[in-house]
Amino acid sequence: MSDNSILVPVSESTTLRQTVEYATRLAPAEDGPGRVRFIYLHPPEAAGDRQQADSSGDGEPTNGDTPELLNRVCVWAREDSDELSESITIETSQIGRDQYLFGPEDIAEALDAETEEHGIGRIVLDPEYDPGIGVPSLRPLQVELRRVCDVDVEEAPVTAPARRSPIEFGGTALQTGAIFGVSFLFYQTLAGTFELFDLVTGTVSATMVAVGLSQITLSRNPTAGSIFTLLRALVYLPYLLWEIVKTNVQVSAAILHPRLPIDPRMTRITPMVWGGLPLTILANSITLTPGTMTVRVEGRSLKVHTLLPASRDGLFDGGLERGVRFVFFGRSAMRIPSLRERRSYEILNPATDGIEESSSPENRQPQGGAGE
Amino acid sequence: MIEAIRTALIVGCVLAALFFTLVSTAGVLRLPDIYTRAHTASQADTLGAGFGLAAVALSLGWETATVKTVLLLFFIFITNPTAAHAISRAADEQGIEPWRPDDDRSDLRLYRDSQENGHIADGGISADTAGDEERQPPEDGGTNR
Amino acid sequence: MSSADQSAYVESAVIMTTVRIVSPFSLTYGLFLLFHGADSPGGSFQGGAIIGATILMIAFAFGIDATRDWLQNRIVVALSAGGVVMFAIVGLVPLAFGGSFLEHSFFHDEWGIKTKWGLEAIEVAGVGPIVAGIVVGLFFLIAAGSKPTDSGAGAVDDDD
Amino acid sequence: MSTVFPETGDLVTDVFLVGAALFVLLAVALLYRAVKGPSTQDRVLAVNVLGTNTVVVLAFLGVGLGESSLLDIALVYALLNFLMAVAISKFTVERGGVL
Amino acid sequence: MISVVEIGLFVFVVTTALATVLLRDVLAAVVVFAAYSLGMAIFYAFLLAPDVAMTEAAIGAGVTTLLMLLTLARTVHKNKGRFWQRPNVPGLVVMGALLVVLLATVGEFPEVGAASQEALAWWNPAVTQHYIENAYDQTGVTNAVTAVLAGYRGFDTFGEATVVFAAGIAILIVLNREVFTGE
Repeated sequence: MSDNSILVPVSESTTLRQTVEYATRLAPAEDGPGRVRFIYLHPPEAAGDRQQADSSGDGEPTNGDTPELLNRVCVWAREDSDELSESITIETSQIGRDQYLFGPEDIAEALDAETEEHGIGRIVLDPEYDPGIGVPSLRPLQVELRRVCDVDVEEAPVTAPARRSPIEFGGTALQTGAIFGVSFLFYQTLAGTFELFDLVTGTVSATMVAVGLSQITLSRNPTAGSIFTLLRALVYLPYLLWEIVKTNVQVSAAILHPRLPIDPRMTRITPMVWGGLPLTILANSITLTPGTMTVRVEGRSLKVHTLLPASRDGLFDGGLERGVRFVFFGRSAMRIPSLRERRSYEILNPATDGIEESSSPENRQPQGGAGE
Repeated sequence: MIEAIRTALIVGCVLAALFFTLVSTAGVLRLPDIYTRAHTASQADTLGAGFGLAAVALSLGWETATVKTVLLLFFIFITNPTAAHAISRAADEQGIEPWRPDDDRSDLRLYRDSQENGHIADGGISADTAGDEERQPPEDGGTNR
Repeated sequence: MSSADQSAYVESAVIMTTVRIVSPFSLTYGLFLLFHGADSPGGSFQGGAIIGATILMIAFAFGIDATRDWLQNRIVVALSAGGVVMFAIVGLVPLAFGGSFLEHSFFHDEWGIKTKWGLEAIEVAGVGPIVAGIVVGLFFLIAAGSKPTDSGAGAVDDDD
Repeated sequence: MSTVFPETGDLVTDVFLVGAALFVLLAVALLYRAVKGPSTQDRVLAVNVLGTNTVVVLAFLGVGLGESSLLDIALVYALLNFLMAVAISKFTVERGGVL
Repeated sequence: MISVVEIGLFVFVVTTALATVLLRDVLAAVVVFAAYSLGMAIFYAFLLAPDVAMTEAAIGAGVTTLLMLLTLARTVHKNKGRFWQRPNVPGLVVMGALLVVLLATVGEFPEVGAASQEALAWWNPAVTQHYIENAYDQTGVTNAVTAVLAGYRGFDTFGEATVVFAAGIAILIVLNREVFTGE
């Protein structure tokens, strides 16, 4: 553990260049050459194609699989170290190809493993670092890192316009255009008449909304794939509606029954669904379906409260999960076995007489909610 | 004839809306703990609002106001589950234990136990309405089946 | 919840997605009310409040500090102060040309501009921004004081 | 300002008014939970259900009284009703810390 | 039918109001107050005052509860103890007297929607009559409330806007800092 070895997680950001420079300047010390290790995290979406699970990017910056970003960072770092005429070692590595990193906890733990493995003494964070997990994650990540790691964690003091927030005005043309269209349509629907006044004020409002919120509503550019996703969502919607009505009757019967025959359990499922949006859609679908309700999204696993044994069975049979996979990953992804077949579910507070079996190997918390 | 069918449909939808809202009201009043209540609050109620707004849309026919009804429904379908999720998440975060069938405590007892076990952190401004024995409303056991 | 070994708070993805979807609609609706005060119920006050509520909504989902960085205080104060100034200007224009303060019919008599637009101008440029600005400003300011550093509750040092 | 709806017949109007009345009665019943709790979350939940009921009541009254503008008010609630639940979630989770 | 809605709403609003006053737990009172706001919005809508109902909806659903919650986050302490607040007897007496006085005037109101000459004179004094007769022609808007607020009573509204602004700024200054230092 020497202070002159630095770990820098990198991602596409406007302040990356300055962060690299800062880290490179920081690295040289009296007791030997400095060492900077740049680490790239594969976002969960990209980790889907994990056929070639050769995550041994260690020390091979020119490896063909290395992301372009890492190469660029290496070039920058060399430039800087040449300028300083100090000899520092530049290393790169990648994580997240063979594992899914969701949420700041996972990332912090992965980074901690990295520091321990390579004897890193401090971590420098790009103030605009975004590991691509779809939530504003820098602050939580910092807190997590401080909790998990016993090395220094600092934020690079970049002088770029301090845009510490993940929110900003404006977006790409496509984002802005999409929001403009939706907002304008909504406005005209409200107005109901296509008078000049409505058209003009509608345009003004839609422009304001598009400029203000396009970055908030669409975190990434819509692509051609999104259209297919939308089309598949149209197939999924009736299925969801049917599920809602069907289970609603079950739940209603249980509630109106004089003896209130309910059997609520807190469960945890780990669906085979990747990425922020699909997971959110799944969580919302589960909540919309009566009898099951997502209490928490923790990384990739969902804490789901179930009201009736029947709704629990439905959840574990994974119909909704399959539907969401169909929407986002196409027909082929539907063949992945259900939660029940994978046994990646557990009941967090089983009945004391042990009728329900708790089957998951990763029995993390015996009592739901108690340890949070 | 068409008019009659439409009227019948409207009446049916209003009745269905009333039924499902009755279910959700009964659920919110009867069910034993916050998590189970959140189920009915988000779902039976969503369907109740769905049928109710469907009735309104039917009675309006093809009007701009009908589109508003559809929008209302859309927003309710989006926001209601989120509200239920937010509430249950808050309860979970606060450490309120979920009720189990082999548990014969009332929800108040359950809530107070969660507090006493230290799961609800100190300094919280959580609603500590559970302190006063003699002034409890007499219906206290009403939610306990 | 504020002990050191507590997991960092992560904004709920579910809530955030909902806010992502709802916020453009509610902002559009607020602007709609602002513009349609003259011929439908509601108007600038309600519109301004809904616009303010939209900002509050975003602040709850994305974190208050992030929102404050996004919507700088300068904008908020400029909104409310600008609203008063715009209101005064609309009132003063007739005065400058020989009418009296806030005499909307003056526009019509002198330049043939409908009286309605005078009212609209007050609604859209005056009252609405004031309300929205004050709502958001109050929210930010009250929220600012409740950082852990102020209440002495937190070991979560620089989380917002 | 207020457009009167197309004629739907007295029966339909009555149905909606009766429906609104029953919804209001259900809302009164829900107050028990809103007042008693026990936890804040229970109260918020009850108020959330009340908010959904309000949307329906407003829509019903809109048809029953022939006042389309009531739908606009319902729209405000549909858009903003979940705010309090989200706020309470943040509020209890961080106890005013992160809020 | 209408009377059922009215009675239900009345019970609803009075219950929530009483609960808001009497609940010991401030957080609970804030939440119940949100329910009160819902009831009032329906009431206004039912009495065909959509503008007021809209205000109640926008402010009640969106703003007041959140601001009160935030204020609580700054101030409230742990609140052990009773469920109900003990009512303040002198306050109760004063309120009861006020209630009696107010209720005494209710009997003098004409019927809702009454069109008799007397009733019209009662709630349409000359000024109101003038607004009702001339607002649409003179201002060209179709929402008379807006015509009155922004047109006939422009001075008042300007004053109100300035007061809201001044009050807001004053609170910002009292609560101090950040906003003006541009932090």
